[in-house]
Amino acid sequence: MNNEQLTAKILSFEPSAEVKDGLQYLTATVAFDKLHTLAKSLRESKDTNFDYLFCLTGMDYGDSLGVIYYLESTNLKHQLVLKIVCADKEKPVLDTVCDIWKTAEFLEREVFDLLGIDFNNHPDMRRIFLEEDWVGYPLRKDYSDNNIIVK
Amino acid sequence: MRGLINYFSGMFNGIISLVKGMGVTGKYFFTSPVTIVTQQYPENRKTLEMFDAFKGEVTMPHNENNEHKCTACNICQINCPNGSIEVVSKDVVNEEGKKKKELDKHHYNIGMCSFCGLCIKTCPSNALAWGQEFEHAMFTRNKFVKTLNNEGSKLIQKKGVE
Amino acid sequence: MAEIIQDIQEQEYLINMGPQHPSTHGVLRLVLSLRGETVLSVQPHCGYIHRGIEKMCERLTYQQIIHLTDRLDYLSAHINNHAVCMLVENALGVELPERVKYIRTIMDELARIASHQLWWCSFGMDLGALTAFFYGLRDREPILDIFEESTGGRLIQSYYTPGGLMKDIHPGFQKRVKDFIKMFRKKINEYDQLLSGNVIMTQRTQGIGILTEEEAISFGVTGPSGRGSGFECDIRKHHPYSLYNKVEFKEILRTEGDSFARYSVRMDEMRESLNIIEQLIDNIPAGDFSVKMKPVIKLPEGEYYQRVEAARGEFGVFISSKGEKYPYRVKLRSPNFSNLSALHSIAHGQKIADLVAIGASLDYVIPDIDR
Amino acid sequence: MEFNIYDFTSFTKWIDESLNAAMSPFWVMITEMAIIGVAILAFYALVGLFLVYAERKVCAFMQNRVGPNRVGPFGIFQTIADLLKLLMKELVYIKNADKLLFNIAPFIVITASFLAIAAIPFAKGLHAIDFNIGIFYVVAVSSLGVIGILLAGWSSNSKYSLIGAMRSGAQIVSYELSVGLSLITMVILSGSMQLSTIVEAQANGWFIFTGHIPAIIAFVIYMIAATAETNRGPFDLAEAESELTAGFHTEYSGIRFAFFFLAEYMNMFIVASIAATIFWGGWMPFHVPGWEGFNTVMDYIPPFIWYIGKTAVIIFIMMLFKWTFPRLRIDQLLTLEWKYLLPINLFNVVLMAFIVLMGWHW
Repeated sequence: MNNEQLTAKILSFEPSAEVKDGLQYLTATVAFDKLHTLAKSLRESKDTNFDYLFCLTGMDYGDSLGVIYYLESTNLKHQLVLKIVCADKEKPVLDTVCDIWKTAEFLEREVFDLLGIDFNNHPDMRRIFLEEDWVGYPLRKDYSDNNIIVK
Repeated sequence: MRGLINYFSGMFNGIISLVKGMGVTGKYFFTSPVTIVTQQYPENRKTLEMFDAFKGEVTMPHNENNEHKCTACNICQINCPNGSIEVVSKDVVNEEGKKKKELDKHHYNIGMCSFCGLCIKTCPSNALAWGQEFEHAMFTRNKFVKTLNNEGSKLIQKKGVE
Repeated sequence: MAEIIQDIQEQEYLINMGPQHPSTHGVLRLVLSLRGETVLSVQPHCGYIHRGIEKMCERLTYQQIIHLTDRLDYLSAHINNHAVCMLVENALGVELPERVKYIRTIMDELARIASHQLWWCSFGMDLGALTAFFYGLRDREPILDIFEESTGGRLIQSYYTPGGLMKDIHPGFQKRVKDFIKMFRKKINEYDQLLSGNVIMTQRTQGIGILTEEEAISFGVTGPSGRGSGFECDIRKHHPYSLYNKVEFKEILRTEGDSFARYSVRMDEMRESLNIIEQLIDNIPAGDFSVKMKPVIKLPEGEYYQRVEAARGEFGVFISSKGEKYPYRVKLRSPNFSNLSALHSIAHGQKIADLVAIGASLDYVIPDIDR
Repeated sequence: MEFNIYDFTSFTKWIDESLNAAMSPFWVMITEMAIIGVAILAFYALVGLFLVYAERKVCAFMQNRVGPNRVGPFGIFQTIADLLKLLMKELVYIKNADKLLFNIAPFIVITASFLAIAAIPFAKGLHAIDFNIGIFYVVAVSSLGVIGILLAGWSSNSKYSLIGAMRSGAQIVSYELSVGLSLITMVILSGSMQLSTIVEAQANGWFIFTGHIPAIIAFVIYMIAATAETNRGPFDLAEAESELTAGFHTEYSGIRFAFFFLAEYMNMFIVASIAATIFWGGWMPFHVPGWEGFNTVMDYIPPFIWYIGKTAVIIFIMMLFKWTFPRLRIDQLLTLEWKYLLPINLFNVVLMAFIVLMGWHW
């Protein structure tokens, strides 16, 4: 499926999505509350069949937090980038996608650990790398650590 | 009946596979003095030669007149990702009365070095090079900080310029 | 009394495997709940050597990042560096000389063989065949010598740099590689004799720790572990980079999905890597070993992603740039992290000894998990 | 008194008589016990140390390594240095461990191997005690060691140790059967349980040659089962270093650990001696009936050398096992015993009995 068809398909799933072509991968930006339904239809539709989530990265955009999903279909061989921006920087919440792609379970825990984005309905939302009592989220831009050796 | 055949053939094949494996170890046991690959490290210290490219430590080669090539330009310090290099320069007034920056001390902290080679690659005057020394263990950390330029060393004066 | 017995029968026996344990290959902690010898659940606890590489990269220039990606999956250091270098080169639109591509591909494959050799060692050791460990290390030594001769490092080389290589290969490189190929083709048959065919080993791995293809895709289990389940995930084949579209090689696939399938995929991959090197080693063209790059690299604003096939699976680098000399955000997609997430689903219901074999067949490297 | 390295009977008799001439029978018994005890203790320590060294060298050579080579020429004093280190190490006490059992366990293990060594004939006339039920005694005594292992695992209040101990229990209970049955096969052939009689009976050909196929099968089974009984690789499930860190002796340190360690090597020595005695004729030289000249040459080699040589070869085979094979899983271990070794063994006993009944064995 080429990018135009894919764009049309995504728009048919979610008319409010903002699809951008011409970058490295086709990029779709949707509102945070539409994430789960769109992801589910992208995974389950026979035409898109995005069954492989190969990267999930949290982002601190400065004034907001977001998550970027890199999706691939293993049989149709097309890729898609899903970009989500959380509504609230103080209390960022997103829906989990780990019921759709199991690998997201660990990846979302990592995002929670390092960026502090909470995922609804996640079965095991704990910190994964840092201690449970760690204060702050290190990958945020405003995080400061007093123990920096190399400046 | 088939079960019985499987039982015995499985046992037989299993035993053959085990004997094969014992053949390999047995072969090495009986040819052992020849096939040993271990290096006798502290004994062979004298004959041990590292490869030319070996990244042992950062050094600053000096020529026989105790001269080096470092112009104290600070590029190595900027490029070092770990902050293991500190270039201390001093201002020297030469005969013509001009102020000139000259290297005073080139501190190199091998304890923080990750041997990426960026200082050597980016040095514009090729003043740094890899050394072959690899026995870096020390009893205290402050011994890791080395001064690369020798005592009283000077910058090589390029011929033909003056 | 009956109550007590029932209570004991229902109780789970919790064991901490790690952080210091011979078969977790580093400081990984697995909390196992057991019933007798049977593993009911596996809970990985990672982070013991989390160094915050992603955060550190935000304060480093693109050349400096290389020395940190070395230290992720240190067994495939070249390949990790390749990803970062390619990302920068593609973003800047730099065309590399053929020589660089040849050398990089050969080095990548050598690193893959070295990594698989070490995996074979530790696989044998985890199963209790200590001799395998020493044979593997013995045969890994020539590769490390090749690396050391050309790059100066044995484990962590920092050899690639955006725009090419740090220095040219040693003149004796080709001869050494050819000698190694000749030697290793013999030794790999010996490996088969010693371990692959061994009845104890096959019984301990065949039909044990099954990961179905669907689960492999869903968990993102890539690399030899994923291909052992029939998941066609070889980036070299499906998204070719460097010279992989010019060389001929097979994507090794097994459909059983058990520990033995993962084992045999890796064994065959070593042979396949030898084939790739053999196709390239005689044809290294003359030319420059790097392109002249600006001393300060600034990526144009945007988001970039580069995938490569590391020894343990798909390695990805995500860099978001704001047009400055430092990246705005770096995300490293490490294969081991995803592979580890499937551990519970593979190992529950198996014996403790099987868990060790499964762990060995997944071949995790802890610094890559923790980053 | 004539001292003869081919026959120690007169030597031991001379000691007995001269002691009897000097003191009362009660004190003679006490003195003889003490002499034998000291002799066995010295022998035990010597053999234990040597075996540890030998194992390290053998496995090093199999793995293309040099092995210990720092202490003394070729590292021969390495094990002594290790022993000194272990003697000086702190004995770590485990919180909430069962102190009494925890302390007793290593002694049980080492005592069991001590007891077994008493019945082994090292040369003609050179054994501590010649039971008429020698084999029975050895089998009974050598299986006592597992009690120590079970106690060690249970008392150290560690989860790894407990799993190791339980594995070891299941293992020894199963493999004891195979050891017993394969020895019974040979007892049927020899018609005696007395070890000296068994050795004498092999003067004209070792049992492994005269016993036809059943003897060979019994030997193979004995080798497998004996390796399993000594808790050595590939049957080292009780220790299972890569699974249970160190299994039943995880919590032991210092000299207590050394006891376990030494007992393991001595058990290996004991099972190898028994195999040598029963299958390969013990101290009996290699004879081919009819080749008089050859037999005479063989007779010149002292029996003690024959005995040590045979034992060494069997120990080498056991080391080859350990350093080649991966470890078995617990269910594979039990499958091997109950589905393969035991039925074959039972069949083998019947076959041997049949051969002996028909008188085909000479």
